Amino acid sequence: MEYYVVSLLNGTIYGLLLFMVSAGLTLIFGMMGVLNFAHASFYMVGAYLAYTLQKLLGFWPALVLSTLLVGVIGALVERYFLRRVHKFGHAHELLLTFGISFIIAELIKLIYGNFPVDYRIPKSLDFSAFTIFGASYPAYRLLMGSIALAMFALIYLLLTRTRVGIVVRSAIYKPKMAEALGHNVPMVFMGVFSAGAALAGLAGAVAGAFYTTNPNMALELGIMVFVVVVVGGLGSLEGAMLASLLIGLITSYSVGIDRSLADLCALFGARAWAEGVGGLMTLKISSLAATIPFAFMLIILLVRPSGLLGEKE
Amino acid sequence: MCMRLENPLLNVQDLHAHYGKSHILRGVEFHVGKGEVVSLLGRNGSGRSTTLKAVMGLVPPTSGHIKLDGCDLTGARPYTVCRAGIAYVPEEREVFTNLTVDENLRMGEQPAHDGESKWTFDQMFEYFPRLKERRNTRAGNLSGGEQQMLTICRSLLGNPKLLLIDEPTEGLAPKVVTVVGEVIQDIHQRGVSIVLVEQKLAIALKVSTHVCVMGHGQIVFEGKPDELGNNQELLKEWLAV
Amino acid sequence: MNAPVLSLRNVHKSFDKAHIIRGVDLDLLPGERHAVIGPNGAGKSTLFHLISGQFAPSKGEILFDGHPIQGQTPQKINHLGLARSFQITNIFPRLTVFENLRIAVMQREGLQYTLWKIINRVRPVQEKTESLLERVRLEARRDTPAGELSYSEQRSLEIGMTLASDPKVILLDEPMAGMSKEETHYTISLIRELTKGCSLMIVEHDMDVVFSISDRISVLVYGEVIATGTPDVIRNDCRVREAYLGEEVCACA
Amino acid sequence: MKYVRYLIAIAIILLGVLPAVLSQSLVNAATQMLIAVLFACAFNLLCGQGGMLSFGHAAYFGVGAFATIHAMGDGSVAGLLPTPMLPLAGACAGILVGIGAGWFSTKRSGVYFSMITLALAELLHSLAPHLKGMFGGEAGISGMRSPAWGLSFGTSTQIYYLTLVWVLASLAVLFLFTRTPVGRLTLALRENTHRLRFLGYEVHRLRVLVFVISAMFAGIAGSLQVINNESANYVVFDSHLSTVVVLNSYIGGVNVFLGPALGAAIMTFFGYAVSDLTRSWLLYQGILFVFVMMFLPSGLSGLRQLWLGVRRSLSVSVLVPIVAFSCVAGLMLIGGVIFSVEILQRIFSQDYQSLLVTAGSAAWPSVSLFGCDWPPGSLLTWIVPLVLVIGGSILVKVVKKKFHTLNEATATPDTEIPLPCAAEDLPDINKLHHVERDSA
Repeated sequence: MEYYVVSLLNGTIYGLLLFMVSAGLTLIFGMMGVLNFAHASFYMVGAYLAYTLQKLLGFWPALVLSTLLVGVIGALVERYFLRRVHKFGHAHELLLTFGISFIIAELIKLIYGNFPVDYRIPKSLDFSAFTIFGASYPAYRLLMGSIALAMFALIYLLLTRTRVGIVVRSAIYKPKMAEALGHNVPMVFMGVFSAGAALAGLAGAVAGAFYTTNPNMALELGIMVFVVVVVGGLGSLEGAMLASLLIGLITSYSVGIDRSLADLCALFGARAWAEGVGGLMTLKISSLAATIPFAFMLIILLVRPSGLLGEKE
Repeated sequence: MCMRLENPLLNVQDLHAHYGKSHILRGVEFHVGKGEVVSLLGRNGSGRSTTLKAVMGLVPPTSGHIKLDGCDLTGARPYTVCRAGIAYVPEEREVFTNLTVDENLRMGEQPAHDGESKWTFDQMFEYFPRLKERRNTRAGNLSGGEQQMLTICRSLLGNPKLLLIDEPTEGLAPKVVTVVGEVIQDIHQRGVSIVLVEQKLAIALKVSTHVCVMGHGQIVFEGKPDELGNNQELLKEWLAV
Repeated sequence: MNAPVLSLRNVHKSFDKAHIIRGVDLDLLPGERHAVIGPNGAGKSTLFHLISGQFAPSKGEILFDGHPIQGQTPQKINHLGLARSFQITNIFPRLTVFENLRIAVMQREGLQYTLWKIINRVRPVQEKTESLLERVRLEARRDTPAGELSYSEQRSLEIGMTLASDPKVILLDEPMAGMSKEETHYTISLIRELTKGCSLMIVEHDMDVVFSISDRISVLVYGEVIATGTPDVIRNDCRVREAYLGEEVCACA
Repeated sequence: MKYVRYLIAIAIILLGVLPAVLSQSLVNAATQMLIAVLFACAFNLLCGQGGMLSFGHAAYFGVGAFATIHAMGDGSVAGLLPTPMLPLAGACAGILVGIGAGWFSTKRSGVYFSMITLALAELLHSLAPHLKGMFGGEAGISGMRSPAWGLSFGTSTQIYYLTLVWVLASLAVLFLFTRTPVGRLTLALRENTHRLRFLGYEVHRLRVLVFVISAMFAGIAGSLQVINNESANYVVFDSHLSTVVVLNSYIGGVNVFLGPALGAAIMTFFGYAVSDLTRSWLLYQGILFVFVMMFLPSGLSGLRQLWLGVRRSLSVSVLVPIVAFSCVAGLMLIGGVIFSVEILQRIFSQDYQSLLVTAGSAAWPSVSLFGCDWPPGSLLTWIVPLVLVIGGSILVKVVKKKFHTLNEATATPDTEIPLPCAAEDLPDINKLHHVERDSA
């Protein structure tokens, strides 16, 4: 019971975090057809900026400032890099963002070194929120969850209740028509790109303190975000939410399962054979936690190639 | 071609446009005066829709000039063209299927050029009571005719000086076709100039003050509707009637 | 009467709520040139997509040589001997003209997975490609990337690719759209010449073309065939005039 | 094209006599370059020719490597294959894994394909350390080359020749592949899969086939790496390798058969040559890549095309000053970038940072770079790169303008730059072509 409840909590919070990063990616893809490879790099930049700034300003101001700064970086990338290669096609744009993500990672290594930095939760936030089944549950996790939820609520309200939101939603599917109705769509693109980057930056600033802040964090999360997007269906915000939560939960539950395929074979009386085979058969699910989302993605690809909520091809 | 007007509202001169390698517009010239309804007629592939798109900035012209009220709009981005006072009703209708009727209308709102808004939400709903009933439905769930009305309303809310309408009756039931024809006439009476691309000759002749026939990317005839209606040869050669 | 080579029986197609094709019956006889005309939005392109396997019909049967083909993949239908061209030019833009045609030819020669032959040395393919190149009158443009051809040349190339597999039935979707008058004349003669011996179904808006090229014409309006017949019959059919003019020209049921 | 043949013959002879004139470590570097060349060409079969951009090609390189280490034996256990034949093990592993991975990833195209290849590679990367038997865990597996066919394979020269033979043979096969029916269809896959379907081809099967062949040659490259190192570690699955092959191929240019080879050779050589001088080589590689993507979409090998195009319309006497100015501008920019990166790298280095701590509040100590001392607090230090970069940019603008006016004067039409792997853009282009088309 304890395991289920705690895993549910952890998984949901991790899923929400994934969503914070994938939301921007999905929106940008829907609008511009650009799969921004550097999106997860913004997550990393957010973490490092917050780490640097919190030493000078304290935790909360650093959180805000780093989010804003990452948003500015996003806007610059869109304006001065992406827009210029637009004429060469989407593959080219993808490659360019790929190169930018590479440069960002190398710059981080150059400035902060090729190892994790000591970015920690501030003392004032490092307490337990409640005890559950005798174990204390860190308040910071809840904080991360609530920031993600607040973000989600904010995006949702922004998109559904404001005129800007309407323009963004229409431009996702029909950018040309939106522009023909007098809306400065290139500007909207830049805004969404920047906001998406800022969101990823905020996620990084918040999560970096809890998990680790190292030069590989962009790649690790980036790949997971891609899995989210493939599973959810590219361009679908709802799909991204669903897939994020699913993958968050799957990851968090699989960490605690100490069983292997051999145990499954035991049901058919084939344990001895399975153990003889070894390798994958005797590997515990818990040690495969990092792998399972990928397997999940392959299954989705088999049964629903366009993703859970993606449009049918 | 005779100069009909001293100061046309829209003036298109020697307009050329390409899609990739194919030369679609080969020197289109026409103008629209204040309070006129000009129909562009012609067969499929003659460049009518492309002309509208080029005026709207959706297709970049390779050469030529587009002027609205003397202000040069050649090669301008679509939002600039719209803000200058041209609204566009595309052939594919392009309603935002994921938005509600209300949200679709709000997408079209633009401040009027002379300060006072000629078209309001209420007026639209008065015009098409059907839309009011369905204002919170997703536009994707509307019928073809309703979508067409929505598109027209959406563009009117931008308070345009000039309205470009591409094939408004396409794929609509005959009854609705008649309604759309009446709406166009009504809009015209309220002082909006119109460029209409229409396949159904009868409607085009009925609502327009001037007609232009296009063929192979050029204007091959310009004149009054009845001049065209009586010219069997023209009709046969360029309109396949 | 010969048995039709292609026949549609009560074919329907709906996209979500839109009922685009509402019960089409159509026969294509061996060796005939059959035009499908109709106002915009009547569903002519959709009809071609249904026949060629791009979409599956919601209801009804499509028989090719007496065998049902509805809902099969495009490549399967192509294997049976039905080839189509596209309204939107659909070629391999960065490959040369020769290469474009050769790729179309290779399929018929069964070289789809061949890794052990140098293509330049496969005589039948080379010869067929050369002759095809000649037939579509593009010899002079042999080594030009297809994307750099003029529009009408691209259309010629596209028709050539359609012919490469020696199909029994050819579907041409608006081959003259966007052409100048001279180009149109040129393409008409080309199509006449090239489609000898096979059945042709063509969608076209240029009535000169339609009336000069076709043996029979079908008129499609709101997803239904309202008339089929020889050009003369169609020309004098009042329902057809009504559909085109948008008003009641004559009193008819 | 005769002279190309001579060039290739000369290149092969040069490669043949190389070990006689080079030092031991340079021979090693040459071996590395050859491996990188083969890997890049294998990658480009899929990407440049087939239009399928893979971000996870290290996976097939890696399985080739591990298959080889298992087939190699470790001195106590005899190998399965004689040393010169070991790459066959890599090829087989590449084929087997390629079939599985290819079948999955080619189900989707465009960016989805890229994401799936990335995820598949990451799957292997995350799985590998847990499968000790197969991948040796954190420590990896080591083996030992056994003598065969009267050769000891103990010296780096012998390994060089072994690698050379395999790489040249593979490149020859890859080149011949482009002349086969499937080779031609590969290009068609990149151009327009939609049309291919309507010509009666099974697109998915073709894609898998191309994927498998590409994986096979990547496996051979991995194999050669293992023969050279006598060990394999799961780190080979790291995304770094996949990234580098993309970077190298595009820097070289994916539109020309040997473009990626050029890129891989140059980049590997520079990586080797400057690894003692700077720790920021990867950063330069990334900057170069982005630069190429922005301003030279067809890569370094595209320069030749550009030159030929320009030569046709402009005379040499006009071109010489332009080229000269471009070179100066380029050098200034490169100088500016290198200066900035290097000085930043030194300031942020751990040594310097700890120096700062000990120095306390005193002024920041100078940094030595290019034989001079540069005080970080001084304006002069920062003016140098600023002047270089701004000066270079202005020069670039001037040259561009001059070039433009010259071009206009001779009135040649703008040559369109071909898109790399733009197959998936087709739906969009189609959308644009809605010229008065039937709705529905």
